[in-house]
Amino acid sequence: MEAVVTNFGMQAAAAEIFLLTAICVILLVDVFLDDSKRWVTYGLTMLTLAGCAFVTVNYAVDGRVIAFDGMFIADPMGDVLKLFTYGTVAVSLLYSREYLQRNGLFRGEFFILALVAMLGVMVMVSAGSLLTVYLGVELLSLSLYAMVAFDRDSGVAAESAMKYFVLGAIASGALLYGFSILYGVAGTLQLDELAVAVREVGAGNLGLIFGLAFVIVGIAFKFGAVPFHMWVPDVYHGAPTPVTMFIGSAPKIASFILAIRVLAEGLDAMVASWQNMLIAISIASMIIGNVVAIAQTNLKRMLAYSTISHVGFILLGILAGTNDGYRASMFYTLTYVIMAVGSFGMILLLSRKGFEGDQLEDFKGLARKSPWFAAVMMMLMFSTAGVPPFVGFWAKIAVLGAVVNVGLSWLAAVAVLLSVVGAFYYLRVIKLMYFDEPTDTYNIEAGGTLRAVLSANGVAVLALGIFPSVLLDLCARVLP
Amino acid sequence: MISLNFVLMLAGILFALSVAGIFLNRKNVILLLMCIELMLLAVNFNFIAFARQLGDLGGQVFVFFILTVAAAESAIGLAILVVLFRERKSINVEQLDTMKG
Amino acid sequence: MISQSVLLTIVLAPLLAAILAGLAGKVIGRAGAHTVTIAGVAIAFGLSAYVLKLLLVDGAPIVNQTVYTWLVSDGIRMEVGFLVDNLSAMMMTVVTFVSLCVHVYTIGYMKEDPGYQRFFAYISLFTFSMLMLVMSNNFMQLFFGWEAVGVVSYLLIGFWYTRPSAIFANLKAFLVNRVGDFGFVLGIAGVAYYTGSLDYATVFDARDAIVANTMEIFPGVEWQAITVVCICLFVGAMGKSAQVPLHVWLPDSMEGPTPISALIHAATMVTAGIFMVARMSPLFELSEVALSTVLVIGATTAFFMGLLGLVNNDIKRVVAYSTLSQLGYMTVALGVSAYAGALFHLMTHAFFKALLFLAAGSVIIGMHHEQDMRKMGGLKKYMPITYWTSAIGTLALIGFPGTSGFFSKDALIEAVHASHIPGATYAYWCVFLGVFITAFYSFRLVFMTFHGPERFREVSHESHGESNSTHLTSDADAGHEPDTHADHGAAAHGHHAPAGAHAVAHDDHGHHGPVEPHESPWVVTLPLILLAIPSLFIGAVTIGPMLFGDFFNGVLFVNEEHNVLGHIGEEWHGPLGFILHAFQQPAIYLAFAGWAAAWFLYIKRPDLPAVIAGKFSALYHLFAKKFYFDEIYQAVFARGSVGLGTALWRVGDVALIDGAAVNGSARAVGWLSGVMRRLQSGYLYHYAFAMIIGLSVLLAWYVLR
Amino acid sequence: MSTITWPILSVLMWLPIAGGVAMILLGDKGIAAGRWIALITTAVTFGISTLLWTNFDTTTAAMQFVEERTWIPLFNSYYALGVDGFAMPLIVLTAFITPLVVIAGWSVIDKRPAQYYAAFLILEGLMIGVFASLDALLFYVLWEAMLIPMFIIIGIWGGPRRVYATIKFFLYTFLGSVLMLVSLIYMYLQTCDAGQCSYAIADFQRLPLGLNEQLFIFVAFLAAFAVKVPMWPVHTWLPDAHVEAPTGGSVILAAIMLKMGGYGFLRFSLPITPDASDTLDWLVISLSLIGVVYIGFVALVQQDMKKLIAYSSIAHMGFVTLGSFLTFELMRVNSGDTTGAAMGIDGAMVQMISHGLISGAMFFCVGVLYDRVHSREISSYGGVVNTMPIFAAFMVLFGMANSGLPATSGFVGEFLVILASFRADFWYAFLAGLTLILGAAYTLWLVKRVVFGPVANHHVAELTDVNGREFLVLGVLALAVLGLGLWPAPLLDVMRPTVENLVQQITVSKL
Repeated sequence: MEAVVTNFGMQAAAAEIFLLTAICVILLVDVFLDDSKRWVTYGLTMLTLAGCAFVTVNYAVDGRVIAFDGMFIADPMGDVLKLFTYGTVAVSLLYSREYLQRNGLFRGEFFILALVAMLGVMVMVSAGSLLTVYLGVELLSLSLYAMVAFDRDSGVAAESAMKYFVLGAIASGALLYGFSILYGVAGTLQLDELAVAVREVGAGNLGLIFGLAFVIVGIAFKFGAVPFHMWVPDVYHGAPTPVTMFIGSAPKIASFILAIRVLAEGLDAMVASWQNMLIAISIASMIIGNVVAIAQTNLKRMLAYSTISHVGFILLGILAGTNDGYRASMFYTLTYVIMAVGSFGMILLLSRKGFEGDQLEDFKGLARKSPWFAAVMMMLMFSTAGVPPFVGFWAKIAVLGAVVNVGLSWLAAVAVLLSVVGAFYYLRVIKLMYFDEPTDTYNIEAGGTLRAVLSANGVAVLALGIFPSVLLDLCARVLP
Repeated sequence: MISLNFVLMLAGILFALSVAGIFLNRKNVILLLMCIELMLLAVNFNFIAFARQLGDLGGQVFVFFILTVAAAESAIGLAILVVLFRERKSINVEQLDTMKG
Repeated sequence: MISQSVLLTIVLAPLLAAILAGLAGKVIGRAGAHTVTIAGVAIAFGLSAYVLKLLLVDGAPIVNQTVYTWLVSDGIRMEVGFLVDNLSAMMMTVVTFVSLCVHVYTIGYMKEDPGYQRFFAYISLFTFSMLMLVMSNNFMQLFFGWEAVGVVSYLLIGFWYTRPSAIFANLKAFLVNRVGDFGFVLGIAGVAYYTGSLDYATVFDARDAIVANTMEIFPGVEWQAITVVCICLFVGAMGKSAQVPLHVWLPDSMEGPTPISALIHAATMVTAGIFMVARMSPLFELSEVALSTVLVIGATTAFFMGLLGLVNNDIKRVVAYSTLSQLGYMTVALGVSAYAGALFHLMTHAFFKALLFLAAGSVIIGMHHEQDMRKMGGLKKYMPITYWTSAIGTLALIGFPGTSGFFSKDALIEAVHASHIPGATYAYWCVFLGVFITAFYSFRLVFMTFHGPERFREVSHESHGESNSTHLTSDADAGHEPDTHADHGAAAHGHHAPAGAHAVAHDDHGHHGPVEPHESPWVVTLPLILLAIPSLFIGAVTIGPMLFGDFFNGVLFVNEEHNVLGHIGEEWHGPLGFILHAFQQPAIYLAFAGWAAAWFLYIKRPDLPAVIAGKFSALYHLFAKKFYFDEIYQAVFARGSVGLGTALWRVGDVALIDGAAVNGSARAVGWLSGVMRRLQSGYLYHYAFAMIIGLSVLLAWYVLR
Repeated sequence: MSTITWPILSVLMWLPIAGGVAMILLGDKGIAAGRWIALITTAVTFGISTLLWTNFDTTTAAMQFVEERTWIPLFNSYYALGVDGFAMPLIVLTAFITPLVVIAGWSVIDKRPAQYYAAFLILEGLMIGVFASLDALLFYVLWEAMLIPMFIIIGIWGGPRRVYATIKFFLYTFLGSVLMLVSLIYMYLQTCDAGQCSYAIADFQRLPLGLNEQLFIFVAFLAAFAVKVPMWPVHTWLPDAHVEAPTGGSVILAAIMLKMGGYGFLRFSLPITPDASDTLDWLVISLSLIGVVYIGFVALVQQDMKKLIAYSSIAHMGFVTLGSFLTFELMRVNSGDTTGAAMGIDGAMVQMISHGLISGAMFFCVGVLYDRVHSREISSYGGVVNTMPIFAAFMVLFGMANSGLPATSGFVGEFLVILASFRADFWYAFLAGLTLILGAAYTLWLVKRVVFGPVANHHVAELTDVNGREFLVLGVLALAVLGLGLWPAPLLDVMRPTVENLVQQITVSKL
């Protein structure tokens, strides 16, 4: 695709620059606040997000703009993804506030780390070169490590943080090693030049494939795909729920864009190779994710495994290696993020002082205590299971369409059959809420904001399910 | 005159060492951090070698970034380690198993 | 000219009466119920007779018209319509007449019963169904009437629904009939297949199409399509007309109130099969195999079912067995293509058998619902009308010269004698010996009931016990509750006590131990008289036109080489000549012999029967147990299918499909997830190791390939 | 053509759903009014559906009352509704049964009644949508969405093992239908290759497909529809679901949901993959016949009334599949002559409608008893007639209908199918005909043990006869059963063009 190349591309990166500045400001402000005034930080964070959105919309591009000597790419897809990221982060912060306040975690660091992580996502979204990709990845990962360990009084948190950290380090090590090989063979770090170089060298080049394998490891790890998924359950489980929610949402967008930028744009010539690798990985992910989730009793952990299985589906779209495929994956990622945020929101909704609300049992008889939120959870679960008329179904059908389209119908069949296995544990949640009687008499204590946002979240799942075109067309427009 | 392959092999060996270190070591978390550093060093070797081979600065620039990030990384790693030690009074890898299944 | 409205009235009058009495029974009360139903049937009878007159006297044209189109599917038009020719007119008249008599009779018979209105509703409904059957002009409607009469008979056999034996009998009756209907439907399907229509006229015109075809039902075996179709149809007839081996339901159907036994299980419904085969004569004529089958089965029924009448002591069941045997006679006639003979016997039999049943019922009333003949005797002087009428019936049944039964049966035997199709000889001997047996058990009944000592005065318990032992056989298959006397006693009095309660029943039986028999009221005796008249005379009057005249022209179809009646008809010189001719035949002497034997054994030497029974105890038990048909069916079909069902369910559904496949896979997944989650050991180095494995796999796969 | 200009099908589909949502918002507090809302909504829906019948053009096989709006441009998927001779009667049936369900639950359901009615209303809307949708994607969405209310109904208002039953029901049917989804997507992509991407069922029917493609698609469809019908051996969810479901649930399940399978065969399998159907019809036919006989015997030995009726449903639905797939065998046997094919399909359709009425009625009968004695075991009844004569009359009537007595609707379909199958093969007719015996055996044995006989125990002794509400429900159904049995012609006239068109369509090979 022909692209506008501007060496002086400040405005292409306007959002990132604004965000960085804002982060520094908030950092300073926060230093001078005492704990009773933390809401200022919170407010500023929200404002920042709004500002980012404003800037992004304002400087939105309608073509592919390459800036900073090719280090930085701004394109419509990037803009959309960024806007979505802002939204996700905003929503998850809204969900989190009460929990944080209750557990004494309502501190500036949290918001700053969140923003930095978001910056990392944005950098990845706009990465034009392996270097930028790497920086974005680390920016995101490092902040996430810190966020997981954020609750200093929690042993499990620390443990999971450590696991996350070590494994993440290995992954980024592998990613880097792969990058270095690619660099060596192709002789460039620029993704677009890389694409050209690969064509010259030839996709069959052993060196490239060698590097590719390492790169795939890195990407698969960021996604949390089997067999690089081991961190997911423990981290989801160990981290404080708001952090879990954060990890479960925005970074998925990052992983998606990582795969797109590196594989689809940088190494598109090698599609044959990474398609096969991804097929294996995605099948493994769907199996492990769906099957092991059945045995879980902790909702966070169960959702972790469900994430793994969904990653399998997202990869399906990517491995198709076609624009439909990427579009489908993007759609899947976005819908998945919506559903994941909602599901964790439900946990936060149930949580009380000294009560995490992350056990499956905690949902028993919810339909009696709060019919509406039980309904919301039901919609979320059915949607996650891919049952129409909820949006999750359209994600599945889009991805399957892409796979069938490249002649991998068998893969589609395997996928849907595994999704039936998956349906079981979502049904179990509904069973607990609707068919069982409540075991305790506590009522939901959550405040208005949380309730409102969560309701909106649930309704969105249904509305998008009935009118999926809204989102589908968006993806179609940015990924023609 | 050392040929590229030697360097690459060295780097590969280092990388392998680090990886092996990570999953062979069952005692001390600190060792893990070291292995990670080692891994990044292996990568740096690669980049430098290639950069020299290609006569392209990009690789060397990359190395600087890697070094910086590595510093930050180990900082965070150690921070987590401290928290962990505070909670568990131990940095034994084998005791990091409260979450499983 | 016969207008459709007349025909519709004939059919609908009983139906409306039935609906009225059935749904509004409470409202209109007992009197109301019997008034409307009798009115309905009376109208039907009147108009039927009128129609018959129109056809015979005024020579009105045959009616074959459609009332409405039931459905049209794939070009096959299924309609509800009427075909009224001499055959159906005759049937209509007989049916409505007998039905009318039974209606009147019922007033007396059921007067104590709480289900009074329901009963009248049922019998009127039956009349409607039977009329639909005989007036139909197509197979679909025929089948409708066929099933409808079956249902009503089901309801009526189970009329006393608290009696286990009754509701067992009605289920049995319905199922056995269903076996017949199963064949019947296949036959209809065959007809529809080969002729593309269900309308009689069209089918008969297109019958050559059937002949032209062959079917390969079993690989390698080619069958004449017509044979298959006809045999299938005849299976239906076997069910309705209780031919061996589908006869088992008829004796049990005696659980129903006596009027029903008279109307449904003697006079009309059971003859539907005969009627149907006669209707289908154009088809049956084309398959000698089918005719032989009919012949042999009929002959078997005629003879062997007669034998069973010899040993039974329940007055109603004796008559029931005679019915079976007589149906066998009719079937034999069909088999030798003497359709007219069959129909003729059907008609006469309808009268005298209904008469006998109603007489038996009258006796039962007189004896306060005692049915065991060994508790009767000498009733002659207590109930003269009953005696004389049933004597007439008996004479007709054994074929005493001059009575209606004589003409029909004798002509029938003649016909068999004259026939040459395979099995004719066997059939001849069966019907021939059957004459003796018929005479014997008929008079055995008369003598045991009306003559001899008044056994009802002494209450002998051993005889009671013994009576059960033989009597029991009829219900042993019921699998429950041997003491059917208890039921008779209890339920016929309308106490709906749980039949399990023997005690109750015994007291019940006890307190009317020695009874004072009495003649029945006029509503009971009047029908007897009404029926006695045709039993005596109808034969002499109608034999001419029906057998040898042109009464059935254009209705029945007989191949020349089968035309035995025509052959007999050659030396036909009027009824008198027929009688004289009969005296040159052995059959009639057999009848007298049977009579004499009965007199000797039950009047002269009443001690002998027991002795003989002892001498030939094996034979006796074989008869008493009715050739063990019920036992075998119960064991093979009833228990067999339940066993099979249980096996299929427990093994097929529960164990294999659900247990192994469905829950099995669920369990497998559960187990798998239990195993896989162990991979998530919690140890950092395992996680790292997994990653390395993954990495090396990817590498190995692509680098080292 | 039809004189109706307003979007009648959309109204039929969305009116009940709107009513359901209203019920949810109203909640259990206003249930007194809520019941009436539910009743009125469903009644009005039925009223409107009759307009469908009266304005139906019986001369054409084309879709009628068609509505079309763009839905998902990216997939070229439309919100397209329309009915032909297959869909219309089934929609009317749906609209006819649901009010009865509402009435039947009137004073019986006291646990979360608002949600109960809401579930049924929404379910009705979805089911009507399934029958009416002309777009495969829309069809699939509604087809799956339909599971949700039923899942809830069985799960909340069901019996003791309801959770097992409802999850089994959901996963079984879900598993069946996902493969169908894949094949739908596949065909969609084929249309794209053909030039114009489309999810329209009509386009799928026109789509040229190779034999292997067809075979895969056919098997996928078979998985989906065979489970729904259900056919042996994928029937085992039905007895459990029926036994555990509340009366209303059983009724809807038996009366309408099972029909979706049969409808699917007629709408998708046969026209879309004629050659595969031709190749694999032996499979369907033998499964159907096994169903009729095997299930007949199994039904015979059931101790639980609902289970027995559930099994009898399976046996009866065997006729539907049998009748639908006779065409090819007929052509083979009679050298290309398709006479009888239409009769088979006619029979299948009539059987569907009549089974809808009869099985519904049977389940209502069981419900009447269950509400009084709270037991479904046959052994805990006996001699009901002594205390409930009117009810007994109904039970016997429906029992007779269930065993295929002429003049009841139960006879028509079976008769037609037997007649048609005789043309194909004597043994088809023979095995199918066995249902005359088996059907009578299990049904009347049930009747004998439950209705007849002396009063079995004090529960039976204390029974009170049907009240006005129950009488209304059973009476209406009885009239419908008899009416359809005495004069089925109108129903067949409505279907004729569609049936003939289908036969003509499937006899043309796609290869």
